Amino acid sequence: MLPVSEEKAPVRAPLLEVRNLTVRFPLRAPVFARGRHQITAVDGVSFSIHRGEVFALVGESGSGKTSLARAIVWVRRPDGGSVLFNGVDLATLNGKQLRMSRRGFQMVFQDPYSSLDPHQTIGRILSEPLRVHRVSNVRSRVYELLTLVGLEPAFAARFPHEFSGGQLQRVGIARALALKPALLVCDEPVSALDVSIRAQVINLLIRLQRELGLSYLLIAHDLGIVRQIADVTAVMYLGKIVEIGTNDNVFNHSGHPYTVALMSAVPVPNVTVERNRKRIILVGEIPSPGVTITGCRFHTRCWLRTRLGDPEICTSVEPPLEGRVDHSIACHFTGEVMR
Amino acid sequence: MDYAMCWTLEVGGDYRHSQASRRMLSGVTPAYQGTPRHSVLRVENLSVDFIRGGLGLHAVRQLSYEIGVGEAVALVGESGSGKTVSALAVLRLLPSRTARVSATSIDFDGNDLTRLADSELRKLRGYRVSMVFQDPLSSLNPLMTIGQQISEVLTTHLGLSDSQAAVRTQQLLDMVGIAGHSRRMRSYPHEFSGGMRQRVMIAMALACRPALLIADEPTTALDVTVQAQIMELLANLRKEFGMAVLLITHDIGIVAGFADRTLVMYSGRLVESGPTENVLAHPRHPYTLGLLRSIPRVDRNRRGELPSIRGMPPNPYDAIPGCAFAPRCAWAIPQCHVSSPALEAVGTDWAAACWVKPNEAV
Amino acid sequence: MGCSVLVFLLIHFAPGDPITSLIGVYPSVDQVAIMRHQLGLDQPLPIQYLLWLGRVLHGDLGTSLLTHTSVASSILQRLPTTLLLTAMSMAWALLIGITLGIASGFRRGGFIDTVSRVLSIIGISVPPFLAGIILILIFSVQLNLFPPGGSLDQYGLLALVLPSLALGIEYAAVVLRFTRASILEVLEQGYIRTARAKGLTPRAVEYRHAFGNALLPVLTVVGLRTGTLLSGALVTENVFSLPGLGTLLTGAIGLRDYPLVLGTTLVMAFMVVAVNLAVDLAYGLIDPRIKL
Amino acid sequence: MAGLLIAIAAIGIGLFANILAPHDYAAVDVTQRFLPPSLGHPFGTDEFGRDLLSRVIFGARTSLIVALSSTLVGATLGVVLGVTAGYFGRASDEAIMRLMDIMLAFPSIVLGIALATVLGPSISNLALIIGFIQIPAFARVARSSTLVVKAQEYVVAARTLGQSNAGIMIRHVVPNILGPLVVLASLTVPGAIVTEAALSFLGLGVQPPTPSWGNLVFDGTRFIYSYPLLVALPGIVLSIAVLGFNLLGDGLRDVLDPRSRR
Repeated sequence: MLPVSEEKAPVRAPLLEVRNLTVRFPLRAPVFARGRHQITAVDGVSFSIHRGEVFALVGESGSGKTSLARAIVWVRRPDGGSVLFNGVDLATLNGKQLRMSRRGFQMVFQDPYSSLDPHQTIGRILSEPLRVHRVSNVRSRVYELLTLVGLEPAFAARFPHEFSGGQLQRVGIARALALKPALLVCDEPVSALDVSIRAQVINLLIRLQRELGLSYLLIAHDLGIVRQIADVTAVMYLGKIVEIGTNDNVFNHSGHPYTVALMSAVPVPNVTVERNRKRIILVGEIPSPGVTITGCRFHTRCWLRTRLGDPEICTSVEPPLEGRVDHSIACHFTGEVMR
Repeated sequence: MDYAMCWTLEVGGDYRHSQASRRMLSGVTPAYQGTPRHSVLRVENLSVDFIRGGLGLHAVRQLSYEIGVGEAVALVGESGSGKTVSALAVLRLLPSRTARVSATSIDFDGNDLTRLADSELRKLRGYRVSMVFQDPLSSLNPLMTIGQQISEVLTTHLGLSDSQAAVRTQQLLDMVGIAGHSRRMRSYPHEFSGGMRQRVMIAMALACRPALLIADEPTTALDVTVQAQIMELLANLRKEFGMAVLLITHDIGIVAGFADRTLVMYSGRLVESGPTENVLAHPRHPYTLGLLRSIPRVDRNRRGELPSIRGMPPNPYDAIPGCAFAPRCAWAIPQCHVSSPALEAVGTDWAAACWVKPNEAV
Repeated sequence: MGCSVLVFLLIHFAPGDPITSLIGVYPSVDQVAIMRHQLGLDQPLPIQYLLWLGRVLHGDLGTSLLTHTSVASSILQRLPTTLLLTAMSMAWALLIGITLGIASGFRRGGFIDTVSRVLSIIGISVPPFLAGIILILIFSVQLNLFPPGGSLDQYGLLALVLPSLALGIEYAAVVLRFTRASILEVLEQGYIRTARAKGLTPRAVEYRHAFGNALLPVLTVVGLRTGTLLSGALVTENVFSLPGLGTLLTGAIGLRDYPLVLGTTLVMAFMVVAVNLAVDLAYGLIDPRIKL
Repeated sequence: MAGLLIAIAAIGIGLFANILAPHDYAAVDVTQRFLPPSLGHPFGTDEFGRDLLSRVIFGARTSLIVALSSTLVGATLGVVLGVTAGYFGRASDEAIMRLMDIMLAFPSIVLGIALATVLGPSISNLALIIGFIQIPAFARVARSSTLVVKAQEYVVAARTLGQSNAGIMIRHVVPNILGPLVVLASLTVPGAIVTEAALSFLGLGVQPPTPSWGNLVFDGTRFIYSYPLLVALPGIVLSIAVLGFNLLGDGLRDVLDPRSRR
């Protein structure tokens, strides 16, 4: 009844639509001053992901990308806005319907050690989703999943501590695929892995996406990986998307000063490139989300603002995210950036 | 720049500089000249084993390397490759209960560290050679102010009084770009952001103007934009002080912009060492080559699958007869599985430990 | 506040009517009714509680049902003995526990470490009442050095030597173990490595950097163990027939003297709360990360 | 290892008391009062001429029944409360943990005395009372371990799979917090033995003629000057048993908690 991956959806309707999503956290105040302080981790974010699309969300720690992911997979109810999966607003579903619709979107976690229960065998871990959703032929499906991610079926009898990080991440991916979802939310899927293992797991993700026609919401801080596999990229800063567009547009025609600085900060393993590139060093660090910033939220660190002689508009008016369908930027001076 | 000024003012002070550092202060940073050179650190045949529950773990095997005066050297490797352990072993900072360290010799600044008494070695630590660690939060004492923790180094090694140390601490904070020092000095580590804490660590490490700074993954816990700040700061201070830096990292990107020479470790052994531009452009060890090829780059429009290294790093408890990389190596020949190759020169000051030494561009 | 409700309810539902123990086994109906009214026992439970609470807040803990003296005054009279006893045992337990804990933590595997580990495991296994009896057997019965029991008035502080020892042994052992464990934990922290990398002497590393950090968890234990310490004090007082709150309480319970039991228990609970508050304050002083 | 042996020995003695005891623990023989240890009465006899060794052996049974069953009671209730508080957090956490704080504010013996007077002294009541006293300790440990487990990504993963809260608690939380709880339980048993002894000592525990370690020591104190062995022997046995369970707890901690492996 409810949408599963094979369901026919209206043509061109997005698989996932996020509208004006907001996530807030209560701020732990000192004992004698317990008030109703809140920090806004995600501040009205909207975007949509289509079938078969790899959508990347880029941001540094404190940008709110993990909170956003948790709200999208509905393990934490958002404080505002809505998440529509296959056109159905998740907030309108009752417990049973929600459980059914969960089959369509699954999550791959950052830390393969903490995301697998150490007291369960790989087989039990992989059969949990199947049991919860009363799928038959659990055993053969578990073997199928292990093979799918490049592991031996015999691993089912073993415990997580017997495996390396890369192998465990494959198990994590297999678990996410158990219910044949249409969308995988991958939260920093390779950042906890060793450099020589990263490429293997990225390649696995690329292959699975192609073979199973999956959509990905890829959350990452490693711009190299995003550039390698994403179709659409959104850059987040302090809870808001500041730039969004096709991969080519965001990487080759960056329009937000933050995106430009971020890209210039990523080191490249080539001496010639490193010696000749112009690096923009931002001042300070991402402000704590508890601080209220008026105007553009990037203005405290913006290199362009100082270069333009500190225009008043940056500190007074928050720039809207605007532009074309394939490239939108939230900056008053996009034109200056492009130049 | 600010910190340059501050240090010129300080040079006339009561620092007890060694011959070598006085030479550096005059602004002569010995250029990289290849062998032979004045080395600040020369490690020969360093091995470290960990004894845990009756099992022996070979963390570092027969590691030899050299760092020239004022030179920036990167020690690159994955987790478990032994890069951090080898650095800690040099300064005798490993737990003596579990770690067994052996070396033919470790020559630092004219002292053989393998023969030095604990009390003598202690006088060098934090004074002639200092360290910056990966996680700046856990590396700072949560109960002491920033000011106390920095001045402690000055009072210990330079015999400064508390008030003299306080003055100098302010200058050090200035140098690493922390403004508003009088308030900052009374702050505690938890009141600082990650980048600021790392700046404090750097100020502490450079307080006595060491001849060698060992930076162990100094930016791994930080965001990219902050990483760029810290690396720039380190590069500037290195030029300023003419000190040598041993940068331990797993991020080859950082190496490219910072290090004169690069050492690559795999499974406790040095597999390649040479000038950074050579190693990164034409690596002669298959591991280095595979690693470089598998890194997705932000400056390239390349899509789809990456060339990756198959398999996994070996279990450090296993004894491997041949080359530790052989099981994952695309170039492996039968000999690779039998005997372990030694480092062999492939160019000026450039060596690789491989029987095949493929010659391909990245 | 919650404590007072619990005490109140607990005592209220105790079997055995205080009236019976007051007037005798066969009272007349009238007598009981009058008595109940006098005591306010005919009021609904919440009202009884509020009335009692109101009086407590004014420092009036009621009147003993048996001796007809003010509960507050009998408690005040007994309080110094208990306070002194617990304070003494805590003081020397902390002194010994922390000193030995440090000595064994910093010189792990050494002679002191081995000895104190054996001592601590034995110490933990000797409950205060048993320790008391053993001490009496040795120091009073055999050696005749200290009185086997008696009040402060009789013997002065001498009366407290054996009781505080009996009470402090277990506590010292617990503190020792926690201090040692805490030091071993702290010695593996990053800032200790930093301190060593700075070239500080082992002494500076241990006392300037490890000590304070190692003390924090010990402080928590002190707070958590206060209840246990008072329990021990109660038993110890009975072993040594010391006239303190403990003996007062056991006596009052035996005679079902409501107000006295309520009052004593409340004062004891208050002592626990007070020590915990002190611990929290000390935490705030030592640890800059905690703001009160 | 030594701890395990002592603990097993103690439990064995308790289990097979009627086989092991050389005499009837209640057999009064006024002609045989205060006998010193001998082959017939290895521990001697008490003021009624009862065999002390037999009484100590049966005392083990009583004391251990009380200690083990009270730990079971305290652990079960404490874990249920602690896991609930830790897992659901917010209001339920506040409510449960405040209640625990209140219970902790009372010296355990005071609480025990109060409860003992309310319920009356019987062995089963004693087990309930001591179990009740132990609830806060188990609740605290269960709660803090639950908080750690709850922060693990596998719990989030289970939720994204559609696993219910009950399912997550039973399948993921409880198995993963069992380690520290087993350690705590083994460290609670000696505490319970002592509390039982202390209550019996105060005359509020096991009632004569049933022997328990506590009331044996208590009875003995009356003859502390004339015949100290009557106190000393049960006291030593009690201490050895407590020591054994403490060592066992320490050993378990080393095995189960990799952090303390040093």
